[in-house]
Amino acid sequence: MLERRVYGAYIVLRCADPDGPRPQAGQFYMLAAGTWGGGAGERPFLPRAFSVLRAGAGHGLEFLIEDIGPGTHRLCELEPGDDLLLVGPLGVGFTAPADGRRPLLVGGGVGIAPLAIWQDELGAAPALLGFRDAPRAEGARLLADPRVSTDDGSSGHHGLVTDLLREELDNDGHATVYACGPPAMLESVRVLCEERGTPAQLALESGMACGFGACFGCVVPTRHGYVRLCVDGPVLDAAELDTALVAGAGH
Amino acid sequence: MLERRVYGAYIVLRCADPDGPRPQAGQFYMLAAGTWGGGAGERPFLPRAFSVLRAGAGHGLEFLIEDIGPGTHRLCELEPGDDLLLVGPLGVGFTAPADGRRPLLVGGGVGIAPLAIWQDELGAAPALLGFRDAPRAEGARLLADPRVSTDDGSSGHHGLVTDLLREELDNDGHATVYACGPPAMLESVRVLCEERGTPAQLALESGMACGFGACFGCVVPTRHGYVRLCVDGPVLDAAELDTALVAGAGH
Amino acid sequence: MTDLCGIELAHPIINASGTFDAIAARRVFGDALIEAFPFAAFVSKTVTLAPREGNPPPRLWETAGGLINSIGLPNKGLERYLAEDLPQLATLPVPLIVNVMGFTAEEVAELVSAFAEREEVTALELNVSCPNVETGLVMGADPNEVSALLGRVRPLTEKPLIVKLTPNATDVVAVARAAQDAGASAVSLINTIRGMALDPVSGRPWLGGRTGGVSGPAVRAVALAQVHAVAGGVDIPIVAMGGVQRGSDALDLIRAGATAVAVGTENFRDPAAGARISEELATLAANSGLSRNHTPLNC
Amino acid sequence: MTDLCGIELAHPIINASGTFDAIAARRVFGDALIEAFPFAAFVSKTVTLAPREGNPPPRLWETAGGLINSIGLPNKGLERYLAEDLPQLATLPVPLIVNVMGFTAEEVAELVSAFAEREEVTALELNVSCPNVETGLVMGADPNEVSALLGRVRPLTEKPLIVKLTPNATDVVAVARAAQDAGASAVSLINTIRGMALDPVSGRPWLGGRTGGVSGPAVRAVALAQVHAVAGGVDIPIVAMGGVQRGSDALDLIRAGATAVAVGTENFRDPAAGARISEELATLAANSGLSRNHTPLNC
Ligand SMILES: Cc1cc2nc3c(=O)[nH]c(=O)nc-3n(C[C@H](O)[C@H](O)[C@H](O)COP(=O)(O)OP(=O)(O)OC[C@H]3O[C@@H](n4cnc5c(N)ncnc54)[C@H](O)[C@@H]3O)c2cc1C
Ligand SMILES: Cc1cc2nc3c(=O)[nH]c(=O)nc-3n(C[C@H](O)[C@H](O)[C@H](O)COP(=O)(O)OP(=O)(O)OC[C@H]3O[C@@H](n4cnc5c(N)ncnc54)[C@H](O)[C@@H]3O)c2cc1C
Ligand SMILES: Cc1cc2nc3c(=O)[nH]c(=O)nc-3n(C[C@H](O)[C@H](O)[C@H](O)COP(=O)(O)O)c2cc1C
Ligand SMILES: Cc1cc2nc3c(=O)[nH]c(=O)nc-3n(C[C@H](O)[C@H](O)[C@H](O)COP(=O)(O)O)c2cc1C
Ligand code: FES
Ligand code: FES
Repeated sequence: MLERRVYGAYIVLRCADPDGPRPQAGQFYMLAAGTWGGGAGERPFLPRAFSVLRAGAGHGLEFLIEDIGPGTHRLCELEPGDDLLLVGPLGVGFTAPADGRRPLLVGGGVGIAPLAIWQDELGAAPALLGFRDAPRAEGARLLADPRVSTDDGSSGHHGLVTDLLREELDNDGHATVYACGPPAMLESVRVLCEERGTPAQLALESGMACGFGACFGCVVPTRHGYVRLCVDGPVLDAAELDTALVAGAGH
Repeated sequence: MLERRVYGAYIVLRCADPDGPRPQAGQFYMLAAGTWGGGAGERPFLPRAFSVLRAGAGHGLEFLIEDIGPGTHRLCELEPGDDLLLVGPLGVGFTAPADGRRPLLVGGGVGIAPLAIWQDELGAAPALLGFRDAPRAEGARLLADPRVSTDDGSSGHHGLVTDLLREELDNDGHATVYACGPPAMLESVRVLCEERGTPAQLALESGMACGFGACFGCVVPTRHGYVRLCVDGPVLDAAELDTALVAGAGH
Repeated sequence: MTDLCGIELAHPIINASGTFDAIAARRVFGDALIEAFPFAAFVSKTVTLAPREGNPPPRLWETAGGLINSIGLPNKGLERYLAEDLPQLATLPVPLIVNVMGFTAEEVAELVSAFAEREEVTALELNVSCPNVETGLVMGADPNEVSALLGRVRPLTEKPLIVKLTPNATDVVAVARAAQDAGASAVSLINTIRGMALDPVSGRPWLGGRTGGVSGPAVRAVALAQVHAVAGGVDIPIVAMGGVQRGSDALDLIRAGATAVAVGTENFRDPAAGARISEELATLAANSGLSRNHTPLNC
Repeated sequence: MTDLCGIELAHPIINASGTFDAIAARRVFGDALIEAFPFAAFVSKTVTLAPREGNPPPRLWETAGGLINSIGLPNKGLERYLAEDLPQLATLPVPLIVNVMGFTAEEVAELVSAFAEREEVTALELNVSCPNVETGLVMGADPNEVSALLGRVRPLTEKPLIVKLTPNATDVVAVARAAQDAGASAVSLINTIRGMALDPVSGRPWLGGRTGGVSGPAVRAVALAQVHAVAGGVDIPIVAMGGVQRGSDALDLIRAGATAVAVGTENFRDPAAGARISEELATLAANSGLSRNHTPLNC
């Protein structure tokens, strides 16, 4: 672990991965601290999945973490110099827009993480970011000129990020939407895009034990049955989904 | 946790216990770090027993720790400011010599800990301390003018601390021996003293889960059956023992 | 107020047999601990007819999130227990549940009759996790053994009889049902799960008793599954235990169908665990709108 | 070289069924992982006659030092397995052991016959931790069920048949002995222990399958006890598994009587666990003077 930065309610961990391959936007890593276990209920035991926030040659890997339980809590406590075990990059990331569509990034809460590296790769891309409150909205600083909404109106638009998305799509529907966030948000994004025939790539979340296809624990339902989100995702084409509401995901 | 000092192969932890009662020499505490578990084999889980090394009004409590497994390892890693959970003082400590006998302190390895606080309470008392090697012999600095032996001769007398004890008892047998150390050492002390009719108080060790009489796991055999070392010891009168070799104790 | 087959408990948290010695605890922590007693009832360590030294040491092995013990039920035996311990335990501010075990139905009958007469004793817990020396079968693993045992001892007392089930059985629900049908007032589970450890140096069994019983958080998920299954199979109340460390663990067991929850191994890590867990549970129960005499979610 | 009922293993460490997908792992980590394959044999996830979607999510719950899973044996079914997976698995540098399960003896017979013809398959592991839909009994918990099953399928192949025992049984040794007497080439244990978790918010079962199986370090001591007991009751080789994280855990199981040791849940924490553990074991075995074809300490 090289560096720890605080963005309101979130922590950014920067760590070295000298000989690891360069990750693609939307891919993730399984992370565990050198000292794992012994937290609430004698957890965490398994590693935890985190999207890449940023990766630069020589700059190392960055992750954005929200403390919501024993695993994220332990990671948020790490100090520079502490051990961080990582496996990755894993999974399938985002793919570039087709036939001249403009990219539209839609993020909710800690789900903004994969959108930051995707914005880096795309060059400029408008980002619509929704948060619960102002402390979380500080995460918006991680992307270039975002439009922000908060549930409590304490920062930016008072309401849901999908309000902003509807606006944008009404202005110019010739877009490909890239979204990551809580299940409820992803589901409204999916429905919005489906109504308008706008292609969307959704970075989903589900409980994972291994991250590399070994346990079959991370499945999500698609139009052609269950798929392992860790190897066939986490980014899925919205067209493959009847719903983005994954049982057990989110918190 | 207030302070961490290194004595060769040993660590001294000093911690605050503002409203705790003042411990007696030979008593012990059950210790656990704030972050426990997740070490080798997903341990430690239970707290660990440690004799009081020193206790002073306002000075807090000191413990002497040798890193031999997941529990002691975690404790030896603690930094000032880290949480340390303690239960105690527990058990029965040393009692003063009777009929004008002189106290003789005999310690082996990390077993010197309870002798330090006992020497403080007795005022001057000759201390014979045996160690495996020179790095461990640095622990001798914790007592006042000790006679030291090492198994490898790298410091002080080349041989066993019981050689020194035999000498002392031959010079002046009118003594009460206070001993703490590995089972084999305690057993030779017991035999030496028994041969000479010298009273001896032995601070024994056994695996403990609770430290307050709840689990019945810490028993050692005595002349009148098994006793729970945590409540009826850890200091036992040598006269009650057929052997000081406790199954499962030591390492 | 929790009503456990007629036993009035100030809250649902009691201790698991053999994991808290109120007499030793008073010596160590003083009367304060007894006055603010951490449990709503006190369950004794198992009492047998004859005195027992227990198993040779070592008796403990720490495992991942748990403990293996081979204590071997050391106790003074019925006579000295009645003479020496009962008077002291009678001074506790909570109901006393005495846990007894016999190696034959007759032994259990003698124990039950003896405690039936003592009004200091509110209820009896029958530890049936031992082989019947006459049949060779572990009483608690066989429905017929349990029926036969209760047929013999149920008539001997009006006091509640709580049958403590062993998890080392193919069909724990069948055993629980047999206990209910034979007149048990309640069942308690889980006892420890058979486990073993080897001395890293010699490679031989570490424990003096060679094998032992696993307890603690490591068994929590197994306990919850068995309590949930038994709750679906019987109508008598359940005392649930197994790896309870926090109010949320107790709430899970109550939601699965338990009336009371016992804390065992966690007492070793925190002598005040009982009081802490009952407070945590009260807070959670209030928030989760779980009422005192709730009907467990029918899941 | 370890000889497991005729299967030649470069070292004693293999994977536990359903905890490593060699095809997916190659996609993720590349051919390097396959060439330096972490296991001395590859054991497939359970294959059934018909395709199975598996249980609805959520399928995982993390517990103290372990994991509860209710995966529900998703697989392509025999036909597509033979057509799509077997050719790829045949390219692995280690022997292939296919794990199969049926809901009737006839289903198991069909599976065994199908794989009997394929020389890519070195041996079969029979997962009997499921109810026989005809008798309602869990095959692996009942000695008679196991005898009947092997009576039916043993004649169908010369290949080694490894019977995978369930720990959720009163007398695992009796089941193991029944398997041996009916012609099993080896037994493997332990499978997961039945466990459960509740959704902290709703209080309803967390897992889509309602209950699941506990694995990982939390079950290690239980596995060691059962392996030790079974080793005392049968002469056929034992594949031991349950919470193995380190070479020392594998050494314990070998000392208790196992010929080979399978790594399961630890693969999820460390994709290279198999290779690491076999190296640690080799070092320990050298130091502890444990010879390759040792006789387990008679403890
Ligand atoms: C592909 C992917 C990418 C992700 N990227 C990020 C990211 O960039 N930043 C980030 O902060 N998070 C990210 N997450 C989510 C992150 O992995 C989880 O927040 C984390 O695993 C939570 O672990 P925990 O121990 O802190 O909390 P947990 O206690 O594990 O709780 C997390 C949720 O899991 C459930 N849960 C509760 N207890 C248990 C239990 N015992 N076993 C199983 N489930 C339980 C509950 O629904 C709870 O809300 C990502 C997840 C995936 C799958
Ligand atoms: C009254 C008393 C006072 C003590 N005072 C001191 C002191 O002042 N300073 C000090 O350094 N130590 C002291 N000890 C010893 C100390 O408690 C132990 O060294 C400590 O518990 C070791 O824990 P660990 O996790 O580091 O090592 P462990 O891994 O627990 O190993 C310690 C020993 O326990 C056995 N063991 C190994 N694995 C296990 C297991 N899984 N479960 C159970 N046993 C196992 C082995 O014999 C091993 O050598 C005292 C002990 C007692 C009883
Ligand atoms: C050290 C120890 C001693 C025990 N002694 C007894 C006993 O004497 N009688 C009994 O019925 N159960 C005994 N048990 C089992 C517990 O009462 C309880 O059923 C089991 O430990 C599970 O609960 P836990 O995980 O909270 O410890 C003992 C458990 C432990 C750990
Ligand atoms: C996610 C998961 C999936 C499993 N799938 C199977 C399976 O398909 N067939 C089988 O026989 N055992 C299966 N098992 C059981 C393991 O093979 C093994 O018996 C058990 O996990 C104990 O080993 P461990 O503690 O090392 O994981 C599975 C275990 C896990 C954790
Ligand atoms: S997390 Fe194990 S298969 Fe996806
Ligand atoms: S350590 Fe529990 S009784 Fe002594």
